[in-house]
Amino acid sequence: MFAYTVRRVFVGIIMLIAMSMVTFVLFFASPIDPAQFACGKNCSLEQRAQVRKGLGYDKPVWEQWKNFAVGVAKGRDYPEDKSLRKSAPNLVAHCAAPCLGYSNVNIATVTSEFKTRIPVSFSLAIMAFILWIVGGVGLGVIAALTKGSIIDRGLVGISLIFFAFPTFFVGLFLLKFLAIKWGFFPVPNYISIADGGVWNWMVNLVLPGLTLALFYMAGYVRMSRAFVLESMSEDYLRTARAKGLPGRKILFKHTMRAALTPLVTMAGLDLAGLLGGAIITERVFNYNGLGKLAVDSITVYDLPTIVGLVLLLGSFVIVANIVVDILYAFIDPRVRVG
Amino acid sequence: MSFLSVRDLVVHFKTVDGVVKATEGLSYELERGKTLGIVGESGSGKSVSSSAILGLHRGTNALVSGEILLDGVDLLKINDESIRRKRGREVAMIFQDPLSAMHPYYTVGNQIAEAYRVHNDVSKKQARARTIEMLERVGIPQPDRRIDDYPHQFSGGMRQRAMIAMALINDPGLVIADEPTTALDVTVQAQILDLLQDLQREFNSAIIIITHDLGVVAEMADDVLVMYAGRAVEYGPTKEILVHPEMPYTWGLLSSVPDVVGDTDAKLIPIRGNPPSLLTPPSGCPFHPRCDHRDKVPGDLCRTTLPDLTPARAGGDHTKRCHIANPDEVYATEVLPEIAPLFEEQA
Amino acid sequence: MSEMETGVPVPVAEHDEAASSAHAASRLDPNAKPVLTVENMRMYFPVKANGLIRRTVGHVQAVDGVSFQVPEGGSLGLVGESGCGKSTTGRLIARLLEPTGGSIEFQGRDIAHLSARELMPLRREIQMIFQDPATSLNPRHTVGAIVGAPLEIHKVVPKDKIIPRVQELLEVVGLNPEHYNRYPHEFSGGQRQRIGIARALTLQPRLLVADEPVSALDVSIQAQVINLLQDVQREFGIGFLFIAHDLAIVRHFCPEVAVMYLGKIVEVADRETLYNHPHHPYTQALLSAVPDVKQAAIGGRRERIRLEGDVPSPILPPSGCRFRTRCQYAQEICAKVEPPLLQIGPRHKVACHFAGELGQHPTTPVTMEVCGVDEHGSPVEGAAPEIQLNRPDFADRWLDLKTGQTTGA
Amino acid sequence: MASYRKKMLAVAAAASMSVALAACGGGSDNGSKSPGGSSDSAKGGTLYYYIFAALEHTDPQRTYVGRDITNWSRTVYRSLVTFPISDDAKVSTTPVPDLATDTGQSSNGAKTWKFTVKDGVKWEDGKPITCEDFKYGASRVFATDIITGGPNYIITYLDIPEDPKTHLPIYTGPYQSSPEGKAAFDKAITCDGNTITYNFKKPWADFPLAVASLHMMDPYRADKDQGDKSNYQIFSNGPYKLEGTWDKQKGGTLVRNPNYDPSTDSTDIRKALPDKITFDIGKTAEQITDQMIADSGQDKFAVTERRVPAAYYSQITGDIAKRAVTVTSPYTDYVVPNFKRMTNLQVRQALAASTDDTGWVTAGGGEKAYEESHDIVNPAVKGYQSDLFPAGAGDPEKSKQLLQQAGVQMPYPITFTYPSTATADKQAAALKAGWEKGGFKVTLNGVANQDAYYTDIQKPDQKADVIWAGWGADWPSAITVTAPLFDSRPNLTKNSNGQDYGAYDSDEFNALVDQAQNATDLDQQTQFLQQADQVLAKDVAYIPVDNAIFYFLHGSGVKNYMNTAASNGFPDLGPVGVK
Repeated sequence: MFAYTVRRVFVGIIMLIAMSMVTFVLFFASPIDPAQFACGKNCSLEQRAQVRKGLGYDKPVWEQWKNFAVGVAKGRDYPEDKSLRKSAPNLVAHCAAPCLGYSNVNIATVTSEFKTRIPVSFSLAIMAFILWIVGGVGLGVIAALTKGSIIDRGLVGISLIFFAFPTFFVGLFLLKFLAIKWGFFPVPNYISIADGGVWNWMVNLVLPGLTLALFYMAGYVRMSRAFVLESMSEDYLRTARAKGLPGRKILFKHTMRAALTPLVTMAGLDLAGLLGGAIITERVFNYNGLGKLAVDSITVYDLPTIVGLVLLLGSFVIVANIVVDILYAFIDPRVRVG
Repeated sequence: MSFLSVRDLVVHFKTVDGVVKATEGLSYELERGKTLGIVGESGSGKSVSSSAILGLHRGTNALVSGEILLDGVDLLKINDESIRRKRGREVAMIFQDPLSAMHPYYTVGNQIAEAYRVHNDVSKKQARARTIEMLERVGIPQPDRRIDDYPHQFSGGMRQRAMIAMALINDPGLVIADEPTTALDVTVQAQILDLLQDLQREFNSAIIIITHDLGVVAEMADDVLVMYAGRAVEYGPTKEILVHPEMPYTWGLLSSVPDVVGDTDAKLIPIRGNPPSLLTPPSGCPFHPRCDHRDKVPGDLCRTTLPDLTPARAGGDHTKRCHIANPDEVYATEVLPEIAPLFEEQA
Repeated sequence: MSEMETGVPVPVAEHDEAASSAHAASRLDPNAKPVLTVENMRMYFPVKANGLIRRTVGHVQAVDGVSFQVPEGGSLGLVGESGCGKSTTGRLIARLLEPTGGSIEFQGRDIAHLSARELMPLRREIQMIFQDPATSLNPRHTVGAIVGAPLEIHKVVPKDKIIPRVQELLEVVGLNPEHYNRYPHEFSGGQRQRIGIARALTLQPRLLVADEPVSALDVSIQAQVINLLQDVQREFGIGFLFIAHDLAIVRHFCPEVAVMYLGKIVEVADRETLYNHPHHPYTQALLSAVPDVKQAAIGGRRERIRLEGDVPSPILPPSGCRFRTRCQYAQEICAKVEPPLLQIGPRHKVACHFAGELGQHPTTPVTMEVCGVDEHGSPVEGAAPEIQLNRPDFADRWLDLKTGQTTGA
Repeated sequence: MASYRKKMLAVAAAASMSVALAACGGGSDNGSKSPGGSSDSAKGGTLYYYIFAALEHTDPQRTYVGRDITNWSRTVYRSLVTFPISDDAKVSTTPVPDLATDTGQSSNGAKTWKFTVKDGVKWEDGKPITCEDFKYGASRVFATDIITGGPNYIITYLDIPEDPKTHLPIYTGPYQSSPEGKAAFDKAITCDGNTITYNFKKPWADFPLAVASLHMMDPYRADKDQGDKSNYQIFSNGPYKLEGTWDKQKGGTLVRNPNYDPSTDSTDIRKALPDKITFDIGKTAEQITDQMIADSGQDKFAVTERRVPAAYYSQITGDIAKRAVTVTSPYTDYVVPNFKRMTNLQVRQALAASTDDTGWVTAGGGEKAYEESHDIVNPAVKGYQSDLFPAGAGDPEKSKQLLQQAGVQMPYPITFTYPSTATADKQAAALKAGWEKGGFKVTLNGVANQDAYYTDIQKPDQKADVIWAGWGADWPSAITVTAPLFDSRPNLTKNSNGQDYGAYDSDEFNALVDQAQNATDLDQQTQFLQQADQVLAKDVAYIPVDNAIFYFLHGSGVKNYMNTAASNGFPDLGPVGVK
């Protein structure tokens, strides 16, 4: 298992390197000149060239990538102008290793930007995750056990409705009624545990968490229902019944464990996706998480942040994949490498 | 009264397309220490009728009627909890594909011990000891180590041995083996059949063996029940049925299966057409659309009238469902010469 | 082959009648030329280490030095238990896999290592029928599309001629030609296997690899399909490599049968000899294990030879004779020397140091001379085998076990 | 020159998915209401300002968004001259002295401008604001690789030689520059005690207007400069200062600046009533509007720069309507005929005649979103003429007549290119209907990639016949409207049409622009510009379609709420107080 994990991590790192390269290439393949963007619209060609130089975008793509890679390993200075370092040292920002870059838009290193964003996205993702797993799986199992009844059809139908509604609609709806109009919840505003304690942190996360959870929950209701039903038709359940096991034991020991295993994979990957930011929800509730950062940095052509995000989100997915696989091996003995 | 007595068993399934008549008016008897073979093609109702004994159709869309008397108790009349207590303790089942019939996430030992503990108030330790004992009995080497293996770590034969251990751990009076060797290789099949026979002698249990393989029946069963389209079409002592079959479907089964001994030039005579739908079974004799001997019955009788299960011409406990007046003669003169001269001499 | 000859000749439409008529077992034509000659074919699947670097630490020797011939228009049966390598052999012949070593000579050409492009024309000549017709047919395509696809891919006939050709083929396999626009799920299992056969016949192959073609079917249907395959073989003169675990079916279909155990052929012979006078302990055990209706019916069954335990792992097969771990006749030499596939009759080869009929196994190895060893398996100076071993075909001269002399026809 | 403001906000709007592309920013007092009430009674408290998108910069030399320019003007960044608080657009677009003692002395045909810095004006750390600070501020604009994004007119005006290689001034800013460059700069801007003198290479008649409208000529303390790193630094010299740091994502809070001396200032410019002003960034228009309608808690004391989304119009009734204002923004949307394709004047005239302005405005949301426009120059900008284009629903008969006279085939096929949004698609459909009634056959080409839109329409070989564009003046003079948009000389190059999207090229027009630019006083300049605009109208170089309307809500506790021309139509923080 250890060797397997190390190998997966190694492959993951290679994938991240490739992803960073692809991002660089794609970025410069876009028709928009990031320098024009930074310079503004009434920018002459000459000024634009200056800005491009200032941002370091004048160098060949591969060289920029190389500098980036060196930065990750050793750290680097921004701007990378040795003479400027001499003439005006207070202008130069140092980005310590592992340096994912320095954003001229955010006036901060990408890593420091991440440090403020990750807790927000993580809090949101975890709150949503808990809500949707508890709700989705619980309701899914209920639906499966009452298959064909009004409860079943009702649950499936309602979950479908939430699945069909756009997240921003659900988010605005919850915000408008539960927070602004009726005041059941405060207008959500991210408060870290350190600043406001667990209670404040949690209360503020309920609405955005619920917004996200409702969307995912819908899928999980239907999936866990399907998995439970599928598991109920397995031969080994017939064996369990033929053994004379009581219904409760059949449900919890034999049915659920098999039914919920595939959910682990999906839940793990969905969580990884969410850790990378829930763009619309963060936008609606004004949570400054990674998703909002992604949108903002793409709109203003902030290459360092974009590359950093690609790597960060990529590593979330890669790590989640590895964790899910390891977890799976613990749940399903067949997967254990013998 | 017999140990097991099934009378007029009917199993229907209500589906959106209509009623699937999986089993119609099935009756048979079985004593302890004896083996009944139920033979038929897929969809002939052989598995469905046996599942009814364990009450496995309860809580589904099945409509079950008739009587299933086990030791004098009608299993169709008792409540769910009572039937549950009988499952695995008085009636046990062995399934076709031991890989899918065992839970992949639990060790073999766990699953066998579970079957023991649910019916016996014993400690985990006692259950484990008993499990090891059973694994040893069914011929699994190093049972104290293999008990902690998962099903996928067992070979197919070992899995089926483990299934047998699970079925027999509570010393049930009746064991239903549903195609117990179909998924196995022939040498492993031989091992398993031997094991079943040994255990039967030891535990004196009654065995119902469900199979499509006449060879397995010939080797294992004291009595044979041939099923077609949910009905018994021929029933009697194995030797009788195999040597003097009086039902064209049984003939078809015998003549469409090649053998490994005897004349290498024996012909293969298939049964025409396909097995019937249980949703809309044929009128009259269910086999008549595929029967090559309809012409021996006057008029339209085969198509219009279901023949009763009547005593065979050869007598004894042998019954069959056919309108042909002299089936023994038809078999001897028309069918047998085509397929196996060996039988001719013996008969 | 010219364009004109690629059309499928239509035999007399026999459909259901054909399917229900009685068929005797196929017969051997000893003078038929081989359509396929396999020599010393090996397939090793690498086994990767579980460590940091995925080194190859061993091989699954799925097929290890197999030689045989399939005669033109004839059938060779390949029997054995699961994991013995018979399916891998079939897939190698159809070149769905590339063998690790050895040659596969098809119509005089070694196809063992042809590239995918070079194989294209060959795919028309060698076709495969699979076990499970439910999974080998695309459920989203009509029968017409499935059967017609090879015609379209190989551009054998003009587009507007495809449907009529498909209908002809459906008729050949006993299906209603009007059903060409139905989907596989609308057919029963036996009918689906007929569709699979029609698809395999579309391009008029010279060789059909039938991998367990009837084992998923109901007993009454098995016979229909076997008879259909016999018709097809006779009609089109197709050579069959017939792979099955059911010894009785193989016996009926194949005049010549090879028995495999753990990646090797242990015995190959004409049907009569193999079933009535098997010389290899494994073949004997296998045959004795088959439950037998008729024998049982007339008074007790044959004595069954019990094979203990399971088949060993093909990653680390036993030394010498692979069957020795389960063989009651095994002696010292069996662990040391691998028994060669030795011809002991006009059409009978066996790989056993103690080859002999049941109950008449010799006490000294019969292979001492050909292997150049003594009875303990130790090499003997100066012994030179006179007989070519492990050849795909049958030689004119063989070792007569009764006399211990090399004799000929 | 031009409208960076416009572009930035358009992008922000696209990202927010909430506001139509056209229009944001800028100012005029048309229709703004100023609720009365004593200003003194409203002293103290906290004012909240809800902003949707993060600010790009707070650095004075880099600030270019109308909303931010005026917000900083009223709170933290004082300039030499600035605009006073007034309902009257004329007053509020006329510079008054701020840090300078007067509105500047010009000489040498408006090529030299002189200002004297007031005594007693201080930075937030108590140090006096010196002439050198002004000079340093101006010098930063020349560091075009670091101080990016801001207005940089002085680069082209200030009398510094050009580097033939880079075509930029030889002076490259305070961080690194050649000695020659430094010397040239020291000659172009000189300090004599508290008097600063700017020497330009060409006349700059409306220089004080530019100074008052933008922060590019603001003072900057050299010891506080960290180049790009100072982007979000606010080092105040106004009545407020920043508490802590500016959080790009959340905003920041301004508190009173103890080193601010009101006696150096005027309450005509800054009343500075609230004790605190909190800028709250990130709420969507919907969220803001919901909160404003609910009007509870801090929302009572809030103002915003977000327009009420059309979906909420029906909810703005009764008491809520009393807290709503509609303001004409300084933004104008217009279409240009492509002169490379529509070469026939009568065809262009027909296009103008059949343009359904009313339909366009209605499709865009009606009077709370747009008003019909008569001139590309906004009504609040000097040089506006109300009789250039008739607006209205168009005259299809006249259009057909003109096309007949032109002798072209009818219907005349044209392609209309515009940035596609839900609203813009509806508006384009309205234009199409009008044009087709007038004898055209219109193909709509909605460009989905908004970011690339302006790059696209600058291509000289584009296939569009009619092109949509938007504009807002940088300062309230037509010199920042028609000249940058239609002067062919800086715009048309081989690879780009620049901002002259229709490739309009008129010697007559160019000559009038030259005359305006060389004019030594503002009235004279305005006169030339009006003539130039008439030339454009005559040639049908453009057809104005709308002026964007701001429709804002504010909290009930906000006193003396105003939207002035000085505040570019946004809430003016100069007079406002909370109670």
